[in-house]
Amino acid sequence: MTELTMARSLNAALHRALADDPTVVVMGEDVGTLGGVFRVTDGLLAAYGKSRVIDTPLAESGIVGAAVGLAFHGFRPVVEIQFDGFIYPAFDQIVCQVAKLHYRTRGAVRMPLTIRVPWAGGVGAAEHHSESPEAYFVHTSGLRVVAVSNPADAHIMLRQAIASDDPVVFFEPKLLYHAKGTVDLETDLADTAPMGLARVVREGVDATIVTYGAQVVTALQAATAAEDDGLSVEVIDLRSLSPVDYDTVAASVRKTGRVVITHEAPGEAGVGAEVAASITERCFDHLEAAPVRVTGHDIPYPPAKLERHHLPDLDRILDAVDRVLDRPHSLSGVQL
Amino acid sequence: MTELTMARSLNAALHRALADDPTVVVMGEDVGTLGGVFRVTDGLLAAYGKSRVIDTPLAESGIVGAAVGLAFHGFRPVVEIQFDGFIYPAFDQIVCQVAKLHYRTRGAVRMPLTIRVPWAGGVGAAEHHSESPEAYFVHTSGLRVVAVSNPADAHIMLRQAIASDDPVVFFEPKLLYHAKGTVDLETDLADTAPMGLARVVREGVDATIVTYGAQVVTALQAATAAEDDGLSVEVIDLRSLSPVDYDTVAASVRKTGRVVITHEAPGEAGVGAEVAASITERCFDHLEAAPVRVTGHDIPYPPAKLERHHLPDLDRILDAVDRVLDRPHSLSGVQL
Amino acid sequence: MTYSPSTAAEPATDVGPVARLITPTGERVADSTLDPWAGDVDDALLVDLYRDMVRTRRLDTEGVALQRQGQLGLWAPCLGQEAAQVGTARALRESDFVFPSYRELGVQLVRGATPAQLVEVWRGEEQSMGDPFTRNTAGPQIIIGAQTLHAVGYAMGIQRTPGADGQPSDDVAVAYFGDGASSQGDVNEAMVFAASFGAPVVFVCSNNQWAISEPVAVQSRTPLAARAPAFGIPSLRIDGNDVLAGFAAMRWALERARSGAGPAYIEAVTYRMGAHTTADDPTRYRDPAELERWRGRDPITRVETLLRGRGALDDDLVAEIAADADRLAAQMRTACLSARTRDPLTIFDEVYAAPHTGLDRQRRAYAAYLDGFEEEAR
Amino acid sequence: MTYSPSTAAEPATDVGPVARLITPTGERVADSTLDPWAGDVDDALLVDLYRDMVRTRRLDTEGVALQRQGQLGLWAPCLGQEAAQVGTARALRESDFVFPSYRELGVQLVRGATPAQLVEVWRGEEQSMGDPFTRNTAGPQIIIGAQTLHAVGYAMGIQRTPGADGQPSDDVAVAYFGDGASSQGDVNEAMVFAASFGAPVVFVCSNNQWAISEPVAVQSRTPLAARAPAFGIPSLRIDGNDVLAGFAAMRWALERARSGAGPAYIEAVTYRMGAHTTADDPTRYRDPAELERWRGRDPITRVETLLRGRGALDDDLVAEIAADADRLAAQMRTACLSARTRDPLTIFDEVYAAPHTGLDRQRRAYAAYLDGFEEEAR
Ligand SMILES: Cc1ncc(C[n+]2csc(CCOP(=O)(O)OP(=O)(O)O)c2C)c(N)n1
Ligand SMILES: Cc1ncc(C[n+]2csc(CCOP(=O)(O)OP(=O)(O)O)c2C)c(N)n1
Ligand SMILES: [Mg+2]
Ligand SMILES: [Mg+2]
Repeated sequence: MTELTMARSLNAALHRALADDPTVVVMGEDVGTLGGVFRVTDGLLAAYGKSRVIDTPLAESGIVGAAVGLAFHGFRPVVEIQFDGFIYPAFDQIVCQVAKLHYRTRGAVRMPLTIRVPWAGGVGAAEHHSESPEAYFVHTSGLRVVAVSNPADAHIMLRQAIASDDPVVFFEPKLLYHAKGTVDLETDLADTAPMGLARVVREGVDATIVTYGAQVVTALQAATAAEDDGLSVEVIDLRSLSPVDYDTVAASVRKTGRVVITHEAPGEAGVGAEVAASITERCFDHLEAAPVRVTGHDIPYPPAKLERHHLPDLDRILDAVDRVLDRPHSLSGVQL
Repeated sequence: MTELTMARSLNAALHRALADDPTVVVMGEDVGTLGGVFRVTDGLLAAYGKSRVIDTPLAESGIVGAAVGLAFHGFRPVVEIQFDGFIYPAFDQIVCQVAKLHYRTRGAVRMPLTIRVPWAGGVGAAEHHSESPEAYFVHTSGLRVVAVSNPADAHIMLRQAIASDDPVVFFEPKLLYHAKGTVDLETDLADTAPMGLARVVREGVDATIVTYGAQVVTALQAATAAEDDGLSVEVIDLRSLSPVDYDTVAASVRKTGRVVITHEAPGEAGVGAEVAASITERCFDHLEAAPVRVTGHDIPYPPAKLERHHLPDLDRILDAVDRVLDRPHSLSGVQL
Repeated sequence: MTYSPSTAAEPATDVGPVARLITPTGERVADSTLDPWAGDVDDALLVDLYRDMVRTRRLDTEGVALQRQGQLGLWAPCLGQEAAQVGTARALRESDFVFPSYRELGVQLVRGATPAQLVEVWRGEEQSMGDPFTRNTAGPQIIIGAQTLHAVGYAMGIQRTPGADGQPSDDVAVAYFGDGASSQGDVNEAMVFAASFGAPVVFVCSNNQWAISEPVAVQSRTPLAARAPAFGIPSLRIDGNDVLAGFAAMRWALERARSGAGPAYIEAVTYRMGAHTTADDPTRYRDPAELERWRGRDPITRVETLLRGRGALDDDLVAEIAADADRLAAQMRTACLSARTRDPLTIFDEVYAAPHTGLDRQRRAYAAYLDGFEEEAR
Repeated sequence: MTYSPSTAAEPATDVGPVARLITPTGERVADSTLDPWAGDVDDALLVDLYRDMVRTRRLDTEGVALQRQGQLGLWAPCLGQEAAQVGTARALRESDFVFPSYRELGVQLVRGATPAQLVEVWRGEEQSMGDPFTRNTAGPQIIIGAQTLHAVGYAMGIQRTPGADGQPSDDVAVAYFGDGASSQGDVNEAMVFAASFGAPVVFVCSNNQWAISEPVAVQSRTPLAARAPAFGIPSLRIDGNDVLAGFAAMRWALERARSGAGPAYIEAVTYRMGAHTTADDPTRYRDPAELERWRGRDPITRVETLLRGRGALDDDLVAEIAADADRLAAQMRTACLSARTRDPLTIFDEVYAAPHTGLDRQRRAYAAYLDGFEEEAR
């Protein structure tokens, strides 16, 4: 067990994957000499050379398209998209090729790409550097989508993603790159739970908060705050956004009967909509209130100085918990 | 009043827009000399010349990016994306530029683009020619998204979309291009209801089917079939997918207490998820059962010969109506 | 330092200056660039190339007919482009890997696609022409230009895969695409990547003068072959209706790539004699005179004339080759007519390589739903 | 027809052959391409160009300092690139329209951006530098290359907009972008569109040798200026640290475009002396010797030397210009420190031009939520 930041734990996972599997290649903008703008690929070039760790030209469609070709040849490319907002030029290759080639060829061509995305907001960044595009990929059949929330998961899940024979879009919350945690670098993947499972990160009986990424931290703070108020709130970290582990989620909701879903992305047709709809389908008779979503507003990401009004924070989550419990001092309970 | 196919009614709308507003330009692949692969732009080049009707090079990002520049200059570009599956190369320009420029410039730069998309399946087409990508755009703040289901709406809504100062992604079901209907070509836009409204296309009291596009036709058939079974099913054509007219939808659901949502796109994080979640939020106390979604499966669009197993058809919709009514002879009521 | 479009005077349309070894009238002419790569081509090989072109044309005709008869959803005819396809593809070896577009019937045929595989896709039964690895050829790519990046990535894979002898393999990846495709960002990014990594990839641009209804002048004011050098990739502009030129040019390109000199680019100037697809009506946008002009440049006739002149081809052999092509076409027709749509539940197969809780649940639900019908029917 | 990368021998990196009018040591030299466009440039104008460069550098230094002091979220220094920016931008007229990237401080300044507008963006208060139409200049584009297409589209708009006299306007659209951007599909598509429509657009590629940590050799094996002619766009490769060359080259390009001859392309070979942004540490990837070499090619020093030699600049004027730049910097600092973040509810403004039921509801809900806090506080 080692105490590591999330960036270092991801870095260790990449080192390990490159060491264990000669078909793994790491590629992207500035991933080599620089070691990535977040240093997640630090040291890889020195250790594995430029045929395994590839600084590519500045073109995201090119990066993903070339990775598709490498996968055709039997490689397992780990692609870094430098920031969440720069994944869109690669959208066509991801949606039409990466997601579909295995299906189209009836399993002959595997697409074991991992597409790493430094992700989401709260870091005071410039335009296009704080996006939460995960719903686009969750809606895309043929992809797996995961989001990590702590160094230990980040390490294991990145190794699992790279080992996966399916393409995985891997979201890494930038806000947590420097967050520390205990990581077991010796884990044998064979001993780990599969990548698709959610985790109850805090148990409770009055309401369930379902979330993922950096919002897990905020949700835990909200649950702690709610405790002072005499409320016992369960918090679930989805970890896998596609597929969602509805067994874990439904078990919780059947217990609490109340659910708040939170994420940074705009709510409209977001992951929260899917989770709310699926929970309702599965747990209708156990629900005491409609699932409440607390999300980014349906606006383009605002200027950094205003982002705190966009991102769900402790207060907005607590407010939602109040609402789902029909508690009077809910701030925005007003039905508008 | 004229009897027209949807393709002709759209064509008439384009003629009208070009005639009425000198800032309107039509652009895309094969929209000029050929008049579009569906003939929707037929005759426009001859009537308005190549400075207004522009055959562009074969590059979707280029088309939309150039349209952004034209909008900067005060034009109102109507862009044709040749088929639904070819919109992805333009995704970056749509998501990062078209959707955001008005916001980013605090209203100084308008983006009155209309992006027309021949759309969806059921026509036995080749790969990438039957996609339903609407959820991607519904999830994108800053865009308006509409889908038409009949020649009359197609005509009015296209004119409204072109007149809109906001960007509109305009989905035209290929399956209905040849469907005929009565169209009022003389309508003054000032006399029409705004573009964002849904419409109750059939009234009923036992259950509500919410849908859009070509599925409206299927839903109406299902409602007719259900009538034979003694059921009174209301059918709502959303028409606008973003924003959704929840007043109309909620009024129906409060009446029926049961709702089936259907679309061709895969269900996961699709428009149906948003509609189901929003209905539940708004109508929880009126719901007698969880909203049921009947959608394309969460698979890449299958080969044409198998598409009928992917697309919700009359039987699958009826089955869902049975389920939402807890009726015994539901075929897939099995909770799996 | 001024760079001017020195080539601007040459039109992007129609033929213009091209390298050629067999003229439209069937004469073997010299070309200093191509001859070194065609010197050892004997009549037997030329007859083979002729046979492959005849087969391609025959199957193409059959495809159009099957579509007209409602047996295929769509067909993208390659009439007139047989030479560019067959000539280049025949220069490949088995272990090279090809990423074609949707119009490369001749390429698919040379690479060993069966008549059944050829129709399955256009009938809408399958989306790939079988397992790409059995013949090192991907299925037809419909997203214009996307495959060019795949070829570059594959070539990067070749660079990273030593053979048994520890030396890097000298296989080559090939991308086929059209004149319209040259405008796509992906195709340009493919050239950037190929040049940057010196990847062993050959770009074959079949400039058939049209992208559906748009003449190549909409895409380019310069010859497409002039694009590549700007990225650091040498190119050849050849008469795409000359099968020998295609063969020789491809050998030039392959040899460069195999030797580690990096990518190469071939523009094959040809013409789409048919419709864009069976859904298209080219009379809406094409001058019949242009078609007539190109009819005089037919790729098959010229080889036939040359070989007959040399005594390497006679009526008997022509008839035999035609009969062989007919046999193939009949096989294709049979495969088409006897095609059985696969089990509905297979639509859930191979979306993922590993189990997927969400989809597995949907599969079970749909299976139960279908069973319900059967039970009802009983 | 063979096309070979004739330019392959020239490196894409460092200087290589460029057109230049002022040498690094401050001599005015002749250049047959540029001289016709610089003949009428008098010392007064040169002093103006010098002043704009000094201002740019001073504001840039202030920006870096403000970021270090925690007042700005980020800053993208343009140190060393002042000549390429100021020289080209000064050749424009007001009614031309400019689409810059994020590093074009000098361009924004010349185009009239106020110190306050310059800091608002990097402080995270705004995403545009005010209303683009007040100075016909768009805000900084962060999506690499995207703005090149906007410039082409705008130029197509110019072609379609007759002036009062009924003649098409002879305004020009300009796109600024970097060497890294040259790899993006969008930039290549922009050239395709510009050439296809003969649009009055000028592409200015500031080749500052680096895209964050990647040297330009990763993007290209050929000089970037060689790309354009392949698309049918003539180009010039200039010493980007020579403000007069930038001015002259831009006049050449603008004149072409105004006269209806279509697009032109300028590669300004320069160097990013600072970090990519304040978040970057260039010592991780850059050779200090390279930096040293480029320090000797400073764009401001050479003009100063030239003008002093001619007696058009003396210590007094230098001091006056520096003081003026300091005043601007002070204005920027004041604007920064006195910036007030706008009302939270404005985040809902201008998402749409017309009312939007969904968002209007969210706005009301959030307003009620914020009000709740205030009530609680009472
Ligand atoms: C990304 C994308 N955009 C548009 C289309 C529609 N489309 C299919 S073929 C075609 C023309 C292609 O022309 P070209 O590249 O010259 O190839 P050709 O058909 O002539 O062989 C177009 C526009 C597509 N398949 N993919
Ligand atoms: C589409 C996109 N991909 C990646 C980035 C991240 N990024 C920002 S600047 C930069 C390098 C740009 O280099 P260049 O075009 O040479 O411009 P310079 O920074 O040197 O001025 C990169 C990769 C981005 N902003 N947009
Ligand atoms: Mg073509
Ligand atoms: Mg640069």
